[in-house]
Amino acid sequence: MSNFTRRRLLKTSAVAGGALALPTIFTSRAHAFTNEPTGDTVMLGFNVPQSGAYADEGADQLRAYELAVEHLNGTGADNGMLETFRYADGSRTVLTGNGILGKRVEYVTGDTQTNTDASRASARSMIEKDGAVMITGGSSSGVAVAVQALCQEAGVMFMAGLTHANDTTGKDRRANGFRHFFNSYMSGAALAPVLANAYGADRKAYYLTADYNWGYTTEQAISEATEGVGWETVNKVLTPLGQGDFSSYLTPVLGSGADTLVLVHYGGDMVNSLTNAVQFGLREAQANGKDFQIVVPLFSRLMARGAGENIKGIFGSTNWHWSLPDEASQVFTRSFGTKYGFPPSQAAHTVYCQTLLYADAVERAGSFNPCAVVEALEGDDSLPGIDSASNRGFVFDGLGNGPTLYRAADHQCFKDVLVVRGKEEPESEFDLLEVVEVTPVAQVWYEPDHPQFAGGQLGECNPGA
Amino acid sequence: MGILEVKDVNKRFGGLQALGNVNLSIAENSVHAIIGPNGAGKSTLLNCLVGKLIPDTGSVLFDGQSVLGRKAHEINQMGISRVFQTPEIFGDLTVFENVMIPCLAKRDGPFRMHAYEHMMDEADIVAQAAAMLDEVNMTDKRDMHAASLSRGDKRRLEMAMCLVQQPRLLLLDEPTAGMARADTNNTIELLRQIKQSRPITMVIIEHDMHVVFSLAERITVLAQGSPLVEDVPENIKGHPKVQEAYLGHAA
Amino acid sequence: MLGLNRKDLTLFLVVLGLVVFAPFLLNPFPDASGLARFNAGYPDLMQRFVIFGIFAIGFNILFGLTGYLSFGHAAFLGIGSYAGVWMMKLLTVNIVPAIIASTVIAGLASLVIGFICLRRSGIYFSILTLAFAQMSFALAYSVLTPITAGESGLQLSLSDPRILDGAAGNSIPAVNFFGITMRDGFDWAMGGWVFTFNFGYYFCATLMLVAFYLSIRIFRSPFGMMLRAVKSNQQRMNYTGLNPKPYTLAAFVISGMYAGLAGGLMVAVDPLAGADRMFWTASGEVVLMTILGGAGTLIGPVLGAGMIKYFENIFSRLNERDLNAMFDFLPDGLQGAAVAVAQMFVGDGWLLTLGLMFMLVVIFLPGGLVEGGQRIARLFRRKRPARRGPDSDRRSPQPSPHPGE
Amino acid sequence: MDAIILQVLNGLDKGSAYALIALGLTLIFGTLGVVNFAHGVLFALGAFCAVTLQAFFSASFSTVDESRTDFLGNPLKVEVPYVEAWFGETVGGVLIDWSVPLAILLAIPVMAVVGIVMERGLIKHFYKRPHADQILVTFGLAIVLQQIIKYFFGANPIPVPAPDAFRGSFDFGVMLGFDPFTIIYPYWRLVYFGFAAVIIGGIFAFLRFTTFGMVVRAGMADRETVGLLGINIDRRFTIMFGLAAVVAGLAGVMYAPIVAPNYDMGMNFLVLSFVVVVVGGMGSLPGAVLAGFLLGIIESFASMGAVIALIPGINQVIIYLVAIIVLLVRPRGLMGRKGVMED
Repeated sequence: MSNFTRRRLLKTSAVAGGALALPTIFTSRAHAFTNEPTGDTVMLGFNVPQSGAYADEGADQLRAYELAVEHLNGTGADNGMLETFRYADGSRTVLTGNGILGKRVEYVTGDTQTNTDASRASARSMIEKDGAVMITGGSSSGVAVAVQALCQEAGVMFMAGLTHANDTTGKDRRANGFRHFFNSYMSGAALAPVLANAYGADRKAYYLTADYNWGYTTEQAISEATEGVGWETVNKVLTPLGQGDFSSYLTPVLGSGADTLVLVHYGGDMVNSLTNAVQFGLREAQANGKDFQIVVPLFSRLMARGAGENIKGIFGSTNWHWSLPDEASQVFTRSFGTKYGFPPSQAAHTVYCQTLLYADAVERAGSFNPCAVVEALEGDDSLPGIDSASNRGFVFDGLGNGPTLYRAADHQCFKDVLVVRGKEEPESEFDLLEVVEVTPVAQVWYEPDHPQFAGGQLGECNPGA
Repeated sequence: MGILEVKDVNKRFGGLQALGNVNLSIAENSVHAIIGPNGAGKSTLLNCLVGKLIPDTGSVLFDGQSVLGRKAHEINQMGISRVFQTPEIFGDLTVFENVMIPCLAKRDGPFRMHAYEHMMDEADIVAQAAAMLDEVNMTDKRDMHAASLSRGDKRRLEMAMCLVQQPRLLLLDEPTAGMARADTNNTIELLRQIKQSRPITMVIIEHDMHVVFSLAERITVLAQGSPLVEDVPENIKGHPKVQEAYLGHAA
Repeated sequence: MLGLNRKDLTLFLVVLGLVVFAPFLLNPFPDASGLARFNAGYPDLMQRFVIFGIFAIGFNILFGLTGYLSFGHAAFLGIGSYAGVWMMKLLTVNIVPAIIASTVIAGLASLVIGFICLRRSGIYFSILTLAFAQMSFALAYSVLTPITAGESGLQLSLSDPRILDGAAGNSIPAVNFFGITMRDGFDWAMGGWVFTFNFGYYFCATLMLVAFYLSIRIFRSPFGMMLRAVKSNQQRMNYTGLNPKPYTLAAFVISGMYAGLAGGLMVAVDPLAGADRMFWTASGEVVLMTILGGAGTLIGPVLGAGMIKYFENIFSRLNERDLNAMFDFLPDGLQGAAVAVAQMFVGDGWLLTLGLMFMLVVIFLPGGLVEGGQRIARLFRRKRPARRGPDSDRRSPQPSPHPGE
Repeated sequence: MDAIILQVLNGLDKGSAYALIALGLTLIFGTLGVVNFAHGVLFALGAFCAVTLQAFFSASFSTVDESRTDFLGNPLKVEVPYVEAWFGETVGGVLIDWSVPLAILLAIPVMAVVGIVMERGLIKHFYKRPHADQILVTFGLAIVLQQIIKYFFGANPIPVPAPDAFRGSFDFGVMLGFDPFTIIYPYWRLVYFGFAAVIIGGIFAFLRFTTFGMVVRAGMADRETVGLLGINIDRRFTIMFGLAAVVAGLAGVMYAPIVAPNYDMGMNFLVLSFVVVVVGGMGSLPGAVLAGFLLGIIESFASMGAVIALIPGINQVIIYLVAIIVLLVRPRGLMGRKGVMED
């Protein structure tokens, strides 16, 4: 009996045998893996939030996907980061703008609604109906974890989009899934020294944390990292998702003896809590003889726009920013900006990279078989300057962020992490963040069995057949 | 000892004495009317009999058992049925279903699941309901939506729903209110037939003297929450106290 | 036959036919044609049709019969799902214990919640159920994360005990029914069409048929009649010697168990239980399904569930390219305009379509799709004498569809 | 002590928003007998009036600044708002700055029209339909309106700052003799509270002291009788619907600087405001206001760190818990009348 059905092959066979009009029963026994592309095209599934709180991220991701598909198929105005993508030995990517393994790239889109059920329904339809061989996208960790597990069961690849919680490559890691985005631990490790440098090492921090998985892991990561540089944690308060008005959580902050507020919020919650915090005068306040400070661990330009003026001068971390000076980032920004008229967001960047990385891995493996792709993405290189047994994986450069490792042990990506700050004098409506420091990858390195990531097993790759 | 004994019932609403020392004894198988001017406490008394209101003091005994503090459905299960001023029927159900429900209630008590049996398999219940519909001459309307019946038919249906339970006591709350004369006469006729065909006690609360004097065997006149007179109809007609209560002192 | 009268038997056989031949009926367009985007005959969506059909059938037993509008039934769906996944984690990935546990535990939860909520009626009842469901959602999403895995959803993992299954090796075993995995199935290519037959779908479909059959029996039983009596006139019910409370509670628990079964099946075909399925909009969705199809009718909720799931899964996935392909026959300028207009209603605009459609149904077809079907049927039957029993006349402003159309 | 004062302040503020929305809902329900699930979206529409006006004032033409470059290295296009070009930078700047208060002037006619069109076009036909149908059709309408907002404004929240003059906060604690920085409260929130108080007072005065209001109150008590008196109650009800929409809209306009408007903010408020209305008692205006403030304050207290530490998750469920308890103990809410909405 078969597993996921294989539409594309059947279509061609059916057309060929159609004249006989005799029913032919297929099972996918004959195929090595789920949705093996047999025609002249290959189907990818772009599963992004099109409704709900992260719809704007989703829309930006879709733009990047379209751009990536153009570049892969060689139909774009330029070749984007195909020009800059390099392997560890400095050689250029094997991608040539001739599709993937000579097959033209086609795609379907779906709406995750930032909802585990809807995202899985959408992904299943891509796999079962459209014959997608790889699913990518998402703008929240809950969705990433849920869809990653689904892809593992179904035997297709999952290239995670924007997902920052440790769990995605921690306790919920799966063999068929890879993450290009950085994570909570890295945010903490990158931010802590910068914060200590800017605000001193004897700060007392108060945490307002979104009451769900990402909030928990990020709060833990930031508090452990800042405690490592001498900060003290005064209080941690969980806030409901979609709270809107955070006043009742913010007002006790000043009376608590804290002098720093860490807002572990993302999306609309972050916009609202930060706006509220500024309204309540926290940025003008004094505590313990110091200026009161606010920190937002995970920044995104789209959210910075929502927070408007309030973002100015506030530290946070981000995966990538369009103003990075390296060649690859500039190429991508130009390519995206020329097509759409504004610079890409980090969400757009990460999914563009994921698409290219997948295509490259298939090309190197010479097969769409997920197990072969996983092997190609697990590579056998190591990053320079890190002395660790787990420093093995696929190393590449030229996709922004400098030399990058896809670690074989947990399928997490290791690269430099950006610490940013809300820009005081923005020159345009996109120019909201400035990169304060590029934290080298060695500083955000951790072992796969780090307590914040413990409890997960990749398991075996699943080709589905 | 009557089938329904009301003893020293008092009920106050705030400062208003709605019922004051009501004593009433209703003989089994009689037709007893309670009349009185507006605000005399007729409805309050009726509500006390069916458990909707609980008197402040006093007792209400049905066949020797107190009805006070019991829920409406428990009182019905004791053998008391009630006809409302505006017919209360199951408008969304068919006429036949309307009659089946009280049959089932009579047989099975306040709750039984029957979640899987087919309604039409209940042969004895179906026969009972059909016979009842026949008695009130509504067989031809058995599959109609009850809500689409005429006012008179609704009244007959409600009556049928009460009677099919073979109640020992039937309470009628202004059964002809808002009816045209012809309908009123039909209703009187129907009640007469009912009375003749089975042993049943009826308590009628009524404005319309025509109805009262056509049916009642005994009449209680209520005024300002207390029984004024209780007697056979012939004696009530010219009773000076009754005239005073209805017409005021001017009479 | 089966204790059904002829009309009900016909209805049941029609539904049986629809369900058995769904893989054909839902794939009317050849695979290669542009309209293939509108095909719905793939396992996930077919499973959703029948699972949400069960959910809506159960909801209809409460709302359609008693008129009690619960705005919190998704809580039982969620509770069923969590119970199911825990069974798979603790005992075995065979779905039988999971489904039994889902139904039973959701039944217990609905007994408790129903007992409290049914102390009130009308909108007060609705708000009480809503409050309970929102509490369940909030707790499942955050505080109960150790039990529910919160935001990312409870799923199977390699380290689960699975007492009855024994060691599993290095990959999570597939969810199965005595060895047949839910994903099993085969494709049948014929002409330009490819029809997908999936075991998970037929398993859920069988249970939906059972659920549907039970619902017919309940509708036609004295119990069903009592429930309609509750909706019609509680006062008369009381004065007829019946206690409405146990009846409504029984209906509440039955519908809660249907919801639990649906929740169990959801994790049986896709082993992840997320808190999102308990959110109040999910409760609202089943209300929409029931009303859209026709509350109080037997087939309505199934139709409504199919309709909404179709929109949610097919319309939301149409994008600009699909529209361009669809309107290809128009001249260029018109094509652009048509695509621009249509884009408002598909893709991320599918909710707009749903909202509009829903308003139109409530305004013009208060009896739902079933009433629409009846009106069309009447148009064709006009010549014949129309009056046959109570359900021929249903144009009153407050329709109360007779069960069974 | 200071913590308690703070939470009372927060509660009053939250309560103002709840009370305003619940008041509008109750006006509609009490007079028209309609359960309006689209009311939350009316609130959102109000907030987007502020967004629109701000966007309108900021509508710009671009001039090219050769001396600077944009992210692609092309000459930077500088956006100059028309109002600044026409009225000079000062006046134009003030206009943009004050767009939220000015949006009140925009919101009143817009919301009145929206409300009246809604009533005449849709709600009117649902007076005699069951409550379930009313809930459903307005729910459908809410989805449609929300999607339309999203179509024009996107999904991310749009910041709408309060005028500079109200942007800061002041130290309330010092006035009461506490240490500095213990009780800090933003000006705008006080403005909001005052605004809500004025509106609530205005509505009550309107209903109490005008003939129109008297008729409406009579209609709330007994619609049929008032109709029998030959008063055209329908037209008055249309106006009431418009009024309720304006109240919801104004609540939204003024709320925009507190929480950046987002297309689904209406739905978020809807469930809550229904809880508020039901707790207050369907159809009772004072009940709605009382319950609004009460739930606002209770919610604020439940979100104090100490309370959460004691009962984890209490902040998530407190509103619903209170609603359940109130409904079980007082079957018709705090101030509800008998027999309303129990069928």
